[in-house]
Amino acid sequence: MSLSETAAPARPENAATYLRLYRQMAKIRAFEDNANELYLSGKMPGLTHMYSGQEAVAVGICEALTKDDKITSTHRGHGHCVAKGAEFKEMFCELLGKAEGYCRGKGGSMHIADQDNGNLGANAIVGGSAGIATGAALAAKRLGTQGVSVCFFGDGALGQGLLYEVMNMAALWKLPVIYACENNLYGEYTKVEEMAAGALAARAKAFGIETHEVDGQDVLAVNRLAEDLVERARKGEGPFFVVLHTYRYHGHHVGDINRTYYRSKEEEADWKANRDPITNFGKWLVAEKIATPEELGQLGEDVAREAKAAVDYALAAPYPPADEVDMHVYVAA
Amino acid sequence: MSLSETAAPARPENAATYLRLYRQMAKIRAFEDNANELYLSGKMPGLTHMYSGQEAVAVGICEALTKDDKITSTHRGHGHCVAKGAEFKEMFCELLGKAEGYCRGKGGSMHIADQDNGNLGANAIVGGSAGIATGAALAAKRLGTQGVSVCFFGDGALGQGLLYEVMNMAALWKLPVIYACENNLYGEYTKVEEMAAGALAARAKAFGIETHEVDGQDVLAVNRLAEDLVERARKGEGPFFVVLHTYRYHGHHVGDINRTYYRSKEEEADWKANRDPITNFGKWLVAEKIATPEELGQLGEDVAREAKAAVDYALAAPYPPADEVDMHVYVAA
Amino acid sequence: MREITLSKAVNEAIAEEMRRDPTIILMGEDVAEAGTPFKVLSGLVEEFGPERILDTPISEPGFTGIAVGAAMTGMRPIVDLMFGDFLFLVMDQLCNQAAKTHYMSGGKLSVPMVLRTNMGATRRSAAQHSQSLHALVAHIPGLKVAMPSSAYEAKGLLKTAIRDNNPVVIFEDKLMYQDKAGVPEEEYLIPFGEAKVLREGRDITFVATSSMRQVAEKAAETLSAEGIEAEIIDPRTIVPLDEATILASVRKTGRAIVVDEGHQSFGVTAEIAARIAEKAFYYLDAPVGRMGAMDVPVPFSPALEDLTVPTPERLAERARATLRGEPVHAA
Amino acid sequence: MREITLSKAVNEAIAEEMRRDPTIILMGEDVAEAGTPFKVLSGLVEEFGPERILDTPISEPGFTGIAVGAAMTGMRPIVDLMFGDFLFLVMDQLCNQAAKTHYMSGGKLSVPMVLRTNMGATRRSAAQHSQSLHALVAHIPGLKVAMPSSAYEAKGLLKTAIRDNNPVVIFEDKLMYQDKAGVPEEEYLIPFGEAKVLREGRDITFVATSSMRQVAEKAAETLSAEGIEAEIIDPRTIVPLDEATILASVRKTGRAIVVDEGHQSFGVTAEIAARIAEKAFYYLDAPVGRMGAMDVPVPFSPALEDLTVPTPERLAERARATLRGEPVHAA
Ligand SMILES: Cc1ncc(C[n+]2csc(CCOP(=O)(O)OP(=O)(O)O)c2C)c(N)n1
Ligand SMILES: Cc1ncc(C[n+]2csc(CCOP(=O)(O)OP(=O)(O)O)c2C)c(N)n1
Ligand SMILES: [Mg+2]
Ligand SMILES: [Mg+2]
Repeated sequence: MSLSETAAPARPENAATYLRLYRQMAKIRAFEDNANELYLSGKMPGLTHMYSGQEAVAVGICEALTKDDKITSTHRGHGHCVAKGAEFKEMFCELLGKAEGYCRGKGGSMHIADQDNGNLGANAIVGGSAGIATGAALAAKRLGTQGVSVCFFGDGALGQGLLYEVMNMAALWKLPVIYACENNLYGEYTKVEEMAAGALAARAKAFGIETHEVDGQDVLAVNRLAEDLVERARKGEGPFFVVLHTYRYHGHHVGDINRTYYRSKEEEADWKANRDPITNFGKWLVAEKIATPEELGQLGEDVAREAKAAVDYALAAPYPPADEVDMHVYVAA
Repeated sequence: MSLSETAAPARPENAATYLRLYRQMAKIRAFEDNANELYLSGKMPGLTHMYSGQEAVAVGICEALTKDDKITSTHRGHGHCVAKGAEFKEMFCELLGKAEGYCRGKGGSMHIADQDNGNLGANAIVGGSAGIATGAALAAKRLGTQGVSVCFFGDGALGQGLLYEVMNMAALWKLPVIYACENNLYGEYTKVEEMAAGALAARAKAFGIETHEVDGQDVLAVNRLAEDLVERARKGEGPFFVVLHTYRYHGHHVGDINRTYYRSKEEEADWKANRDPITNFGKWLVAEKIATPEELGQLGEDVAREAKAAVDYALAAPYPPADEVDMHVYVAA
Repeated sequence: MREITLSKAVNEAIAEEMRRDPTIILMGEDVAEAGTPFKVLSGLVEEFGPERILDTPISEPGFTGIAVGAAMTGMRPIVDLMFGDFLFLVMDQLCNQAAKTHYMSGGKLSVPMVLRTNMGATRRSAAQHSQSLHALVAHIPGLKVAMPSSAYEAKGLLKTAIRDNNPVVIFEDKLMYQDKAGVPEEEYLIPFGEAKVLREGRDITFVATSSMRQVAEKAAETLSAEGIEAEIIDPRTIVPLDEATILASVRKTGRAIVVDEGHQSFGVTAEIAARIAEKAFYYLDAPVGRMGAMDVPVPFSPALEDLTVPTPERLAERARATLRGEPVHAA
Repeated sequence: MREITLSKAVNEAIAEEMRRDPTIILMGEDVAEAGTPFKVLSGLVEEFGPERILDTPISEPGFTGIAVGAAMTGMRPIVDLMFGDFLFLVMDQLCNQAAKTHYMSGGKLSVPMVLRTNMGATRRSAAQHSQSLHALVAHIPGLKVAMPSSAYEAKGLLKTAIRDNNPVVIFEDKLMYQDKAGVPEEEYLIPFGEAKVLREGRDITFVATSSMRQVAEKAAETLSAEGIEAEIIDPRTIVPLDEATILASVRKTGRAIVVDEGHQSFGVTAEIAARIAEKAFYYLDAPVGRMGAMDVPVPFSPALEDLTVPTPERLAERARATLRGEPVHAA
């Protein structure tokens, strides 16, 4: 695991970047708090999976990408979506199945995509997007766009054989793809060590893929590594594999409330109290005099207000009309 | 790669074992020569894949197994079948689609199985039997039979994700299974290095599986390693992974005649002249005074006669009656 | 008779069979302590232990393949596939391996395994967690396919499936897990290939699979109030299919509509309708109607999703049109 | 018109399209120097280079998934799946991903890819290399499915498939690769969803897919000598299906038999027969017949394998029975 970047002194010339990293993380947290609330108050159809706790991963990586770079996301996909540049309004509309959602309400939380910002979509098949991200990298290479793609997936997805097939091809063909394994210690209700034999990092090394591990709660460490790997991938030095050690604060999905049978309240409390990516980064920003507590407080309030306004908008927005039901099955000729 | 066992002096008390290893290899070669001839003379339906050149692998491993131990085999499966104890007659009948074949003619070369001797069958899906072998190991463990299972597959099968999924479970659950990867340098018409990134052996180590490499042309080296691993697997120390370096003499299948575009005649000639498992082992047997050249010659003739008789029998044997066509779709109640 | 949920019925079936036969194991994701996301298997690991109730990694092809191998060598594995949509991941192991092993080996090897999975839309789970894919496996010789329509059927069919010496795929409708039905305390099995006449009627036959039974029953009630008496047949297993019972009904009523929650095109309604149209041809007073799910991926939006599945209202309307002799083409 | 083999027609279609559109790539096992085991792609790597004709490892799910991603981001990949039987391995990437992406994204993303594969038994290749699995993909909304019945159709349909903005699965009958047909030198495309009337006749309609065209043509010849005139319709694409042409024919002849090489049950014959029976109901003089492959895994033994597929003799006999008004039930 790389040394914490936040142990080092801030570089004042990077202040805008730092604040943007903070803001993006705060936006994700605010989005999820509202999504959770929508579920709990019975206003959201279906279930959804909260990204809270993992913000530094999505933000640290996506801030190293351009808009044209592609990502593929997972069932726990709101964080990646926000980090890649999506708007709250279209996102909440999507979560509520409204016509103004990114996918006109057809995808919902588990399939939210944002083509314009290079997000090829969340995926409800665990591991199912490994081929897609790799294919996007192949396209970038063939088309000579200099694009890079990032495949986000959880520790649980290491169980899927597809990942190994595409890593092999990515390695053989030197594709500009970064496999970002978010190890949040659990796949649903099972601990990672009960699901994965051997060392996680060894899984990609076996294909000769350069592999890194990083503290996924340290947004600067993640971002520094990502900047480096993205740049190298653009130069044709990819693929890369990164294990990001992180934690999800909520249950597996919003309905997973009684979960002490698989993880303890103490463990959850410890991560929240001591390893929160937003709190810790905020403290560092203050200590390094990049921002005052008041400024951060204000930022938090702005973001919360923005989220609330988007929720209200989405709640009032119309559903897609009935005749859209058989639209988009095929591309119109 | 382990040191060649045939570099060491013979142990006379093992003479019977040595001769059996030799005989089993000779049987496979004779079987394949006849199968090839059947194809070339237009007497065999479909295509088939010759095992010639790889005999030391199947024999070295299967001689370390009991009849109750299970193996799963591949499209190149005659060698495994003979090595696990099958009879020529039922085998040739199967290859010709006759009713007395092991599978009543329904399976043919690519699905030949021999349940009584623990051969769960050849498989026409590359890598497709990885789950089956692992499942047989799970059954052996649950039922407490002390059984071990061996999954034979080629270097090409390393491309299939299924293998990684089941190796992970085998490692997590400590199953008595040995993954035997026969690296004959090619998958169809493509070299292994164009299909597999990284080191082959690293593929299983990534799951914490103990991995070995061995000269697959040296039947004693293979057998020694197999005896050791099988014994350890029985004690619960499995799973294991073995890369066996070997070579196929014929084309990918019997119809693959013009193949210089993917491998040279020189390479083929070199393996046949210098690394033939039967010739070399025969020389050693003679040098170590386990057998005379005449005895080996006689053994070869016996085996050839046996094969020829089985071919003649099979050619004359009846096809299954038409009413068997919809029999065996379901187990009769 | 006591009433229990479909979920409990499944749980009981497995527990009873596992007590009876020590070679039965169950494997899948989060099947042990978690008892599956639907909590269908709660309590089993406590009784049978983690050696028999195996939590697997997220490796559907892998653990299905392991089940095939275990089934070939003395075990009777039950595979829990969390969502029917994941069938696409296990098709090779299920259809190229499990389904064909007995035949390819000339009857020597067999694969006594059960793959339990689910089906059913309208849970707002979107396109990859809502499919009803039973038609796909029904097309593959060597597999049997059961579709319980209530807790009673769920228990009886699952017990039969577990004792069957062939690979059986059983689809539970995930929206029915909390639905209750009368289930005897005593042991019972439901033989495969025996349809059940759920309601007798003279005017039209509804052939309804799985939860479409409820759709058919509600439609039949509405129609009955209008003087139209529908007969309802639940095939219970679509492979083997009890053609005789279906044909006998249609020969009596002269009219039929087949209702199933899979996509309509190239689905189960096609097979059953085609057989009726062929084999009851001279008895038919109207074309055989078909109502499947719309041929669209399942949309997330509640406003759209509910339009994609057959409803009692639409079935009743279709029945009336059939009786009026109007053409009853799919939309 | 010059006559070329189906194999050559496929090769030409790909080469022409690749010359026209640099975003087209082709990927699969042994597609480059080897030109596939069937040698269908010989010469392409020499012209287009290994950057566009990609040899892959033996990783069907993986390279299909890669194709999906590449298609979403500006390429038009053609996936070569060596045997149709391997469809089972790629179902998730094809049916959960490729087929649903456009819909799930509300029309924002699309997946313009072609999966070329094959079908057809009687090559003595046994149960895992002989299947005709087109019914499975036809059941999944979002996929189009083409089934060329000659070199002419193979070229025209493949070119259309490559230009289509949706995922298209095209099944070539591997027994027809060496069959020749007239193929114009000039460019042509065959639109999807337009069936072709191959032969006109007044007495009975044969709807025949892929190589069943040859079966139907031979049967029609035999029957013609007996005074029975069969009309033959080749749907060419089963998704979309040109219902109008089929129905117009059956409304004229009053009788129909649907012939297809997939397993009969829950297969293509069911869908087409059910639609005819429903929508041409009042024109039918006899039940719609169905002839698919037997519902058994394909046996290796020549003595058995030939029994499992429709033949001209059996089709002619079925047609005679239909015309005599005898019940024509599947065996
Ligand atoms: C193929 C497949 N199998 C199972 C599931 C059910 N499922 C959804 S999320 C999940 C756990 C995934 O764990 P991980 O990859 O670690 O992601 P996390 O939820 O921890 O973010 C499972 C098993 C699924 N959606 N897809
Ligand atoms: C799933 C699958 N993909 C492709 C094939 C076609 N095929 C048959 S053998 C073979 C090569 C296998 O190579 P390897 O595993 O090294 O075995 P070898 O032939 O060298 O013994 C291929 C690609 C197949 N039978 N199954
Ligand atoms: Mg996780
Ligand atoms: Mg090989």
